[in-house]
Amino acid sequence: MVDLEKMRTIAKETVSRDDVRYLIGWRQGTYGFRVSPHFMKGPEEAEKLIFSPLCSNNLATYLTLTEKLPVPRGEQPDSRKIAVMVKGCDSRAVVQQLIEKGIERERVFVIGCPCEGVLDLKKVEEKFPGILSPVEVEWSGDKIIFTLPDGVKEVPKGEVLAKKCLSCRYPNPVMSDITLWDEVKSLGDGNYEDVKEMEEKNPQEKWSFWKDKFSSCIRCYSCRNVCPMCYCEDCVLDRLNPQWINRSANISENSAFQLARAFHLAGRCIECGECERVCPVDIPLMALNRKLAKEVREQYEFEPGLDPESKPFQSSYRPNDKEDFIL
Amino acid sequence: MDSMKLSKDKLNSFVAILAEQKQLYMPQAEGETLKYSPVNAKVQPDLVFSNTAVPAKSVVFPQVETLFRYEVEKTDIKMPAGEEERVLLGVRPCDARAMSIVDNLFSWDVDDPYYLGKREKTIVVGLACQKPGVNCFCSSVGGGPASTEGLDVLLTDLGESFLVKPLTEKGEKLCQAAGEIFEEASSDDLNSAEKLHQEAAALISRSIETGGIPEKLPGLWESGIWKEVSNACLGCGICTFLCPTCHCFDIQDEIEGFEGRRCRMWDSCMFGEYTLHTSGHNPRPTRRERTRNRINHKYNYFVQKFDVIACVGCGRCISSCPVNIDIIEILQQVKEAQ
Amino acid sequence: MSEQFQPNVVAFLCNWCSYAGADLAGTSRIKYPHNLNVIRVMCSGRVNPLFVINAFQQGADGVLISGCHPGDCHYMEGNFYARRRFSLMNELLEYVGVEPGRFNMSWVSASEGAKWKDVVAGVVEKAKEAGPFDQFRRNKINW
Amino acid sequence: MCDNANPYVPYMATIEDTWYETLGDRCVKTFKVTLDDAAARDCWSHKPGQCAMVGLLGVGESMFCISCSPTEGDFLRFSIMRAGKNTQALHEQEIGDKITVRGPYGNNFPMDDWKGKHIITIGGGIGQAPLRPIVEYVKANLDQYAGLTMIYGARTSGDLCFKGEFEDMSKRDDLSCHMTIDLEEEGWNYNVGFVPTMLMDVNPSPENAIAITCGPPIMIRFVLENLKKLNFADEQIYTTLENRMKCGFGKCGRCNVGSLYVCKDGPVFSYATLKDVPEAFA
Repeated sequence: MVDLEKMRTIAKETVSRDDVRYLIGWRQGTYGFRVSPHFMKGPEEAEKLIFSPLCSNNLATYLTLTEKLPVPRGEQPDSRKIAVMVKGCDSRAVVQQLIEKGIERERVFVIGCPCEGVLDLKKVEEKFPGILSPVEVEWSGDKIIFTLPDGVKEVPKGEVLAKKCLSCRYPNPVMSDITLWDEVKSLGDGNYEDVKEMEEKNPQEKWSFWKDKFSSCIRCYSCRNVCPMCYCEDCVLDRLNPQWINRSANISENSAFQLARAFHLAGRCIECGECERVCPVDIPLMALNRKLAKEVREQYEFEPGLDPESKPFQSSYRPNDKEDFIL
Repeated sequence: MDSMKLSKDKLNSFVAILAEQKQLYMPQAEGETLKYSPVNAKVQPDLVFSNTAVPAKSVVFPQVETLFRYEVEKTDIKMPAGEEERVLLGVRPCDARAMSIVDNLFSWDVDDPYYLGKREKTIVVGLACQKPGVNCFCSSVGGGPASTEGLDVLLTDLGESFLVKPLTEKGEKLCQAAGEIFEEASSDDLNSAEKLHQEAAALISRSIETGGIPEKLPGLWESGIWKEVSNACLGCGICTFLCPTCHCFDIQDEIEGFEGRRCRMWDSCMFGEYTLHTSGHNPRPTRRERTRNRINHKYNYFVQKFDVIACVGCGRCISSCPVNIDIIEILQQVKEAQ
Repeated sequence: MSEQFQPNVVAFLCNWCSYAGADLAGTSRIKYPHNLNVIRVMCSGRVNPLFVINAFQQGADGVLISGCHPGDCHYMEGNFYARRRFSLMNELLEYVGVEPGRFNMSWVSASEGAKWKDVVAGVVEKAKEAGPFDQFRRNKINW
Repeated sequence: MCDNANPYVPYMATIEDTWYETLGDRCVKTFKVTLDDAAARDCWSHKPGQCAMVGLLGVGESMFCISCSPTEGDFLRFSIMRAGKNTQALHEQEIGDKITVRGPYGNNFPMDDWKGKHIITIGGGIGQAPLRPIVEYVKANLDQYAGLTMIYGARTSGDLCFKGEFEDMSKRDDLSCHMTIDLEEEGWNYNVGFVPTMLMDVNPSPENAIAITCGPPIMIRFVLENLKKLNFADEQIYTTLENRMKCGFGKCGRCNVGSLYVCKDGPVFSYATLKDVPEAFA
């Protein structure tokens, strides 16, 4: 069960430690069902922290997103830890960053929050439109309880939960320095029914589906920036020399961008679904990521973001990897 | 020219008349995304929506636009074909107002032939807003749900019919061309339109008193609020690409076989690469400086240059931000900061 | 089209095996289709997935990556990485609607001139069958 | 640009002459170009301090300062350091090749207002390029100015641009010319030391003088400090800024420092203007 009191107490303790720079958690957003990442600097901010089915942001992103400015001459780099609150999926992002040496273990303090699934805001805001005042939302068994301005509403989980959560196998952090409450049962079996359905279509059907989706891309790169695994300092999309993908937004360049983005996550995507959540034009990005995740899992029995000691998928191999497609 | 009335069952024929005369642009769903796209006379008009995801600026300032073409290793420069006459139907007053704000920039000092060329040949038929979204705050920045700035014709949905109000010469001509399908509007119609406008204005639930903000911003340059409000920022381009007044662009060359073009495309001040020097030096190295620039550009620099806030309060940047960075909240903090 | 469609196939050949194999096919006067644009790379492991995407963007109707047989890599393990990478690439391309057979990978050693001929013939045949690639070709969109 | 011309469409220009100023990884090559179109040549008039967009069709364009004074003749000079995609491609061009030029953009050094004053240029590395037009302009009208002092430095003697010109100038007794390099070098007969230090050694009088500085940001910072120590007023100090630019005439939005567009309101600013612009020295 979510215990906000305990969460705030631990947050206070953590952020007061000498070796912790700040803590990244969630806070109530500015309106309606929105939640915002909160960067907590001192214990007095503990009351702002929340944990609810609205906390979909994957905070592990900020571990690699924060710009590293050059340290002024004569000063020491700040080597204190960054404390971060993680759900099950987010913890896999942290592990994968550790596998890739994107972050150092001794620079992070991981606070685990077992999670019973987060909401799909699009579904929620469609169900309860036009709500401005902040709403409290809680888990209650297989229901979600909304405390709306005009009363309390119970909604079955299946109606409002994010798609990724309905088949989630890792609701509990796979790695943490401290776990805030009891582990929860996993919601799904991690099936790939949706992927299989797409696989069965013929090339024309597949392309007409993706053509539609790719052509609406406006290249805001939100999917790239929100991804905890997208942290190359020099991204191929920003490079001019060589310029593999033109800046123009059209079906050709957008497809190239989306394929490159998805492929870059092959064997790395931990299926937190953030890319799909943030997309302002509703491209089903997870369908691409999940296709690759499925192949990696089924053909190579590999899952990213579970064992910090494992080797990255694409920089390892087995001599007997499948090669039936090779001529 | 006086206001007229268009019965809703004649909307289809109105659309057909417009589409025959000029290239008609209307909000169309591309997947689940509403944006302005060219349509033909047979389109079934659907004007019931709060606002499009992509603003109407995309018609006069497209995401990608060819500046000129050339052949590789040759020196002749070929200009793109001239602009077609266009009509935009269903534009919300905030988007139209944004166009008139951006006009300032593109006609400042040097005229921008591409933007102004499109703008001059575009007739904007607006539809007064009756269902403001949760994050609309147009009335705080000088607009309103029935603002007419930037519009050539304003439609108001009266239920069974539209009240059609031509506002400019261009708009009058357009209405005259479709003259026969209109009915005369009674004073009752005018009154009920006025009442609907007021009701819509009352529905706007968010607001901010913007007076004093432009004057206050310069003093907050080194303030801690910029770090505070940009902590959660992802540095993506949603807020700027979907902003109806954001007008910054990049210019690039593209080559296809032996043909090439120089084109411009939307760019975002939230991208690190936007200001990056070739030397590797970046005058705006972190999201803090970029956020500060974005707010200052809209609420300070633009005001200094053109005496108008470069924000129309459409609320898109608030609704679409993946991490709930809320421009009203930032402005509130600016007001409260010492 | 009165004439039969002649596809444009881009082939990335590893310097040590497949390029030598293609060379051998040439010096042995083995006839094979001429629709191939060969790009020599040092190792099949050097081929960046973006090369493949870009080849399709710039007008390839088919792509072939060819390297040493597993275990024979001049750099010990380059082709093992390539195998993993492009097996997934193949899946991804098919998933978005690129016809099966447009993207190919083969192992051809320096002594397999005859196999090279068969591989090329097969790849060109498949590309012919699939027809011109136009899914995300650049093609001066909105110029 | 000619009136009524599309401001995005460049003029074609031919490279008349080209030579290397410095060698190495980030070498500087100077291009002397003339516009192909006679009408374009007629409407082109630039002043010291202005910039132009130089590029190649199929590659792109970047903003460079025009490094010659209009008093030198009916041509343009650009001194370009090889750094990115565009400059690499430009460096590959030879005599007779075509490049594109549009401009001139920005404001200029107020050479007329400075008449009768002592002009002091303080440059570092490639930062001498925008100062060179001043030097040439004053040299051509030496009777109208009270004098010309040049301080120019680079890391090594190999990094000094326009070295031949400086050597010639240092032989003249109507000009005061000071060259310096950061570290001692064999065969180097001029000064050794950083530019800001050199400035203190030269110790120019602020009376009836104008100091213009351009160079790496760190140098500018110390030069400004030292000029203040030498009692130069803010209005007597000028510098020229450069930012990433795309259009050159205040539309694309990226070159702003505070509310000023470098391409329109600049690139030449007096320190009196800039000291209140928070982003100027970022």
